[in-house]
Amino acid sequence: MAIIDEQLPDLQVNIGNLLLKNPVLTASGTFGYGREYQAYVNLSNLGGIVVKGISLEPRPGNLPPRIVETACGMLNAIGLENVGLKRFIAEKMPFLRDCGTQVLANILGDSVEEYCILAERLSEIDGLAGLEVNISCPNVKMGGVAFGTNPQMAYELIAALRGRSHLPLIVKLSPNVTDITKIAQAVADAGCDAVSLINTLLGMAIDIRSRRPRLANIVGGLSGPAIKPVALRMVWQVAKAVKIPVIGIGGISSAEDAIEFLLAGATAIQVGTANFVNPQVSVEIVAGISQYLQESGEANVRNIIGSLVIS
Amino acid sequence: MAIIDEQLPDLQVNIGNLLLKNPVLTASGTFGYGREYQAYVNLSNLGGIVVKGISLEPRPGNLPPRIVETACGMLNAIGLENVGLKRFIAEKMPFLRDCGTQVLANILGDSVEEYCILAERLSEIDGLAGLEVNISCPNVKMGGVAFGTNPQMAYELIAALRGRSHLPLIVKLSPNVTDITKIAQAVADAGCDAVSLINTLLGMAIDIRSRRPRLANIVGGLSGPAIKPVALRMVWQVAKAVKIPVIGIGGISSAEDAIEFLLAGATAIQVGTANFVNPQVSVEIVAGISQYLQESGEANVRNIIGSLVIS
Amino acid sequence: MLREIGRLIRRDLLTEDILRLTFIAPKIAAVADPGQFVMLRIGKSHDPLLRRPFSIHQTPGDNSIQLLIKVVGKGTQMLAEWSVGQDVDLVGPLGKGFRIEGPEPFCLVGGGMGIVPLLFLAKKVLQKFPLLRLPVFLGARSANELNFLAEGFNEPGVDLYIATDDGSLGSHGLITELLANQFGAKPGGLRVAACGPYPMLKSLAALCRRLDWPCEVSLETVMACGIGACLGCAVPKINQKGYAHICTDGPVFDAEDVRWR
Amino acid sequence: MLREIGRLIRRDLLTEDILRLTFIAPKIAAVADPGQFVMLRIGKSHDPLLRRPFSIHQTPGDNSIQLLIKVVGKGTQMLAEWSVGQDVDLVGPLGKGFRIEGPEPFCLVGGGMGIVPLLFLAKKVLQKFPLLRLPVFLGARSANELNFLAEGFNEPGVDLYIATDDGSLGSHGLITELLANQFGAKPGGLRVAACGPYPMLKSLAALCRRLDWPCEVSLETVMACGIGACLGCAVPKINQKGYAHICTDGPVFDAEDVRWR
Ligand SMILES: Cc1cc2nc3c(=O)[nH]c(=O)nc-3n(C[C@H](O)[C@H](O)[C@H](O)COP(=O)(O)OP(=O)(O)OC[C@H]3O[C@@H](n4cnc5c(N)ncnc54)[C@H](O)[C@@H]3O)c2cc1C
Ligand SMILES: Cc1cc2nc3c(=O)[nH]c(=O)nc-3n(C[C@H](O)[C@H](O)[C@H](O)COP(=O)(O)OP(=O)(O)OC[C@H]3O[C@@H](n4cnc5c(N)ncnc54)[C@H](O)[C@@H]3O)c2cc1C
Ligand SMILES: Cc1cc2nc3c(=O)[nH]c(=O)nc-3n(C[C@H](O)[C@H](O)[C@H](O)COP(=O)(O)O)c2cc1C
Ligand SMILES: Cc1cc2nc3c(=O)[nH]c(=O)nc-3n(C[C@H](O)[C@H](O)[C@H](O)COP(=O)(O)O)c2cc1C
Ligand code: FES
Ligand code: FES
Repeated sequence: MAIIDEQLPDLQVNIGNLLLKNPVLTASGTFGYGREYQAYVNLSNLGGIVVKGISLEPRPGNLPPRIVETACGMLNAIGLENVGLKRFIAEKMPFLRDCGTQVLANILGDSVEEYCILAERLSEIDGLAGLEVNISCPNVKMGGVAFGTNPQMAYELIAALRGRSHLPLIVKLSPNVTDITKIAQAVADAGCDAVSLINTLLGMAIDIRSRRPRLANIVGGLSGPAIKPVALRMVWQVAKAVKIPVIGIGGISSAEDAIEFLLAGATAIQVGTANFVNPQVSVEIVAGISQYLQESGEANVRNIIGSLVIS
Repeated sequence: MAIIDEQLPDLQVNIGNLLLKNPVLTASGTFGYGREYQAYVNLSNLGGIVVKGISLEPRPGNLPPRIVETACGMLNAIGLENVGLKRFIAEKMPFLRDCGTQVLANILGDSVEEYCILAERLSEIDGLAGLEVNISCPNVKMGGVAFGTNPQMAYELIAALRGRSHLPLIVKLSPNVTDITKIAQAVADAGCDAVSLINTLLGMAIDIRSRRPRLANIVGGLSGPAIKPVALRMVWQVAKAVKIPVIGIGGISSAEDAIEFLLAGATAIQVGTANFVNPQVSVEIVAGISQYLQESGEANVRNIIGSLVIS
Repeated sequence: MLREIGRLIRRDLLTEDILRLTFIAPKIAAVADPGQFVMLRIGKSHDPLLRRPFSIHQTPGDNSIQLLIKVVGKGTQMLAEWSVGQDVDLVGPLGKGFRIEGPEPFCLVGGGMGIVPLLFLAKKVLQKFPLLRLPVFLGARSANELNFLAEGFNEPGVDLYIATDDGSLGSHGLITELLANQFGAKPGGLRVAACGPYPMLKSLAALCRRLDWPCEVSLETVMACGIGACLGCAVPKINQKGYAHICTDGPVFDAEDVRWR
Repeated sequence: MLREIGRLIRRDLLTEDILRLTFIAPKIAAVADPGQFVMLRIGKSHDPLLRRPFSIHQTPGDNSIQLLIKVVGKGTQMLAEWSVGQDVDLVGPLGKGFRIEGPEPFCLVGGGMGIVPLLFLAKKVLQKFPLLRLPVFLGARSANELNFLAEGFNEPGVDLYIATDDGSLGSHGLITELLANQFGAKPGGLRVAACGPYPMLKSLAALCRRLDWPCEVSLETVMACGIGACLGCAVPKINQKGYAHICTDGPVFDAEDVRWR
């Protein structure tokens, strides 16, 4: 089909079997269960929503303070507060099912078995387009992060999950490792459909007056623009190392940021902390990507994915 | 001795046998060879100066562009441009010898042997107070970073160096690892006098117009306020894990920042990128620490080191 | 709950470190309730990164909102340098405000910057119940601080009670003591709505519990999103394992629901 | 080479995106040479983090310096919002400026924002050699841009040659072509001092090499420190493996020393 000048670029991308209307998702833990942003954005303009991490049982989360701002970033130690699987299905899914975009559940367990039960149950219900397996939460003792730093454990977990769910499986990786491509490779070998990265960097802040950590949990996860260079580097490394799609996350606050990740090889991106700063940023990023493509004479977002020029 | 109200706090700290008049050093690669800052600060007010990394032979460094600003940080890929051992001794040492503060040489080699020759030669000359062994430079192919990510290699390198130099040995650690305490432990076991951390986080930035990396080297080291939370967390972890002194580095831009590191367990700190923003910041930090101690009624900086309160 | 680009139309420096900002923001002004807050973006730079929460002080005119801001850190410092005419990025009105119910014995208790949202509440209450007498207890460190915070409460219907820590204005001592002295011995219930520093609210909650008065308190915390998405603004609930969230379940809570520490 | 807290005393918006800022900064003004630059801190926030380099446009009066700034990104955008009276954190004067030698046939060539430092140079040269005739070649995209950049060159002693890419002022075409046309065929040497976009400087260097004219060019790059400490501002040197550093070895270089790419 000939490209007509005025035609809008095609923004669709595939993550395994999962078709997204555009490459912009919202990141787990930063967009609630979608409903919280309904007043600010037309959810159906998003490529997808990844909901707050879900565990088998409800979790109260960590003691406050849970949040502290840092230079161009923030530390959080929410501790995976969530309503648990049952209430998620009963209370959150009805709204999400009709919100007009793809919904992915982010899951987290203490053991392979717990992950498997979560995956199985969530695969039985209507309205979920995929699962994001969090093996990288730095804020809970048994937060899956053991799986996220050990390629062998990661492999075994994903291989087990693969047998229990027909849904697209995306594995969310931790940046707090020496070589992230090793973990990516392991979970790709285990049969997941995509990897998403990065989760937060482990950080800390101290109140010099009280001489106490600023977070009750002592350490927390660093997110926001501060981490973008690290995230982009890891996405570039992983995109070269694996054959499955990569979803880029980390400090994305504008269409320009998102495009950097696409050029580095990400098939889609997730917007996290920036939602707090500007609740409308996710849809502004969709529009900005479209405009960039038009200005560059590209009919299709897939043309720019991984198109970084290295001389 | 009784503390008189008006008396200035004692800022002296020891790094092994090395006595510093205060805990504020300037970080390698951000303060040239000292002379560059002579017009801005009284160098003798500093605890010490760590000079730009030195290799056996001169190195031209990487192709430009070598620097790009990021959110609250910067990426650099200088590629260890330096005048080499011989010219360092001939051209830089005469000034440094008389600059009124402790001078430490930062060294970097491609092999154990190269590190050893550097250490030996530098131990023979007058005027150096110690050696900082860089096993963490992300910007040169053989930049020592292999030593910095492998505890066994790190151990062997430092054990070899220990036999070749009587100078205090400080090992500079890379943050780009899964567990920095393992490397710290290894080099402590090998007999170094202190560890300093962190070197830069590996990052990347892309120009979306040209679709090229913003650095000719593609990736570079992230420094500045953006990385402070990660650095502080690592310093806290390492200070708990090893018995030798820890020198905190990463994003320190004010006395408050420096004090956070001292509370977390750092015996001294290094100021890096902040020197570029404010060439006088290092001495302002010395003054700010003194003021904090006075306001807190502490006579001695050593009282606050590691005094973080955890309930 | 909407995002609105407003405009700063007035900027008054009340004391060295207290600032009154008035914004044109008709959509937010139209639906704001007393006790609700807005999240203000400080600038276009990523540092400071997060929006800052501020209570709505009042809605003068019908299309504007007014904030009263104390300079305490980086973000508020930058606000102090704003100039009239500039655009401001607002999200609001957010949270659950104070209850306004049938005419009943009702009083307001405010301490320090916690006085800010009470002016809006007093005005709304007196607008709804023009015949009500509304006791308002205001406390602060000193006359210097209180003068400006108490400005605006000189309305018919308000009975103003004042206390300062240093005795430089009104009674010398805590505002909760003044409240107990004035009403603690009187028969009949009194409903209390309060905002102020945590220790004040805690002792007020204890007082009200002892006297069996219903009491609402407005709490503060660091917030990232302000809209219930980040779960950062947790406050321990009483008799329950979990947490409430100040930005959506509050900032106004029944004092009985808070696990005071 | 010093750090000075100056004050912004004048702010002129010359075009939509070109800004003229005048600062009181007596210590820097007293020692500045044409071709040198200052590093300006944008704000107290960490974003943008690094200082930005700007050439000294002139030193009007004796205790002030003037900059001419084009808004191209985040930092310069913020500069455009500065207000008269505010403090500014300056480091300077930095770098090696243009050579000013005995009276000799000498001309200046500037393109776009590269014209900025040439005004200072022209003034200094004519002050030192009042009888000299100084040909000044200025090029820009259009009249609109050039008008303001050329302002100030209407001094006795200056022979102004103008070219624009679109022909809206002066000759139509490149300023290097105009230079070649005017002086390329004349006998005798001409020393050239130039500042402008890289392609212009590159073709000028080629021209001068062909005509055997000495030529100095002022180069730009991203800088972190501006004082020789970070080694970030590398520029490949000719006939050598290593690099020169724009902030200390330059920004003004002999065109023959640069490895043009
Ligand atoms: C619902 C609500 C309503 C508020 N209403 C007002 C108001 O009407 N007027 C007013 O002046 N302030 C109000 N605040 C407090 C205000 O949000 C903080 O003072 C402001 O965010 C500080 O920003 P900063 O960048 O200047 O300080 P920072 O540099 O971020 O911090 C300075 C100090 O203030 C503390 N702090 C930061 N944010 C908060 C916060 N949200 N709550 C409590 N302490 C904090 C920090 O821990 C630190 O010690 C309100 C807060 C909330 C949650
Ligand atoms: C010695 C020297 C003298 C200069 N004199 C002037 C002057 O008199 N007037 C003037 O308007 N500008 C001058 N510049 C350029 C000026 O420093 C940059 O335009 C400015 O730093 C851009 O800041 P920003 O935050 O707005 O842009 P950013 O957001 O940082 O970047 C915007 C774009 O500009 C490019 N850029 C950023 N910094 C530089 C730089 N230093 N050199 C070249 N390109 C850059 C970036 O790559 C990017 O494409 C000079 C530069 C140097 C090195
Ligand atoms: C408050 C908060 C809560 C988060 N909760 C989760 C979570 O439940 N599960 C998860 O996989 N990631 C969680 N994350 C990580 C984000 O999804 C994202 O990976 C990270 O914040 C980096 O992206 P950003 O810089 O755009 O925020 C959370 C992040 C924040 C800031
Ligand atoms: C431009 C630049 C050059 C550097 N060169 C060296 C070096 O030669 N050797 C070294 O050990 N570290 C080098 N570093 C790392 C710093 O010493 C420091 O560890 C790092 O920048 C983190 O501290 P900061 O955030 O305060 O800058 C360099 C950093 C920068 C920004
Ligand atoms: S501030 Fe984010 S949930 Fe309350
Ligand atoms: S800018 Fe740092 S050395 Fe030139």
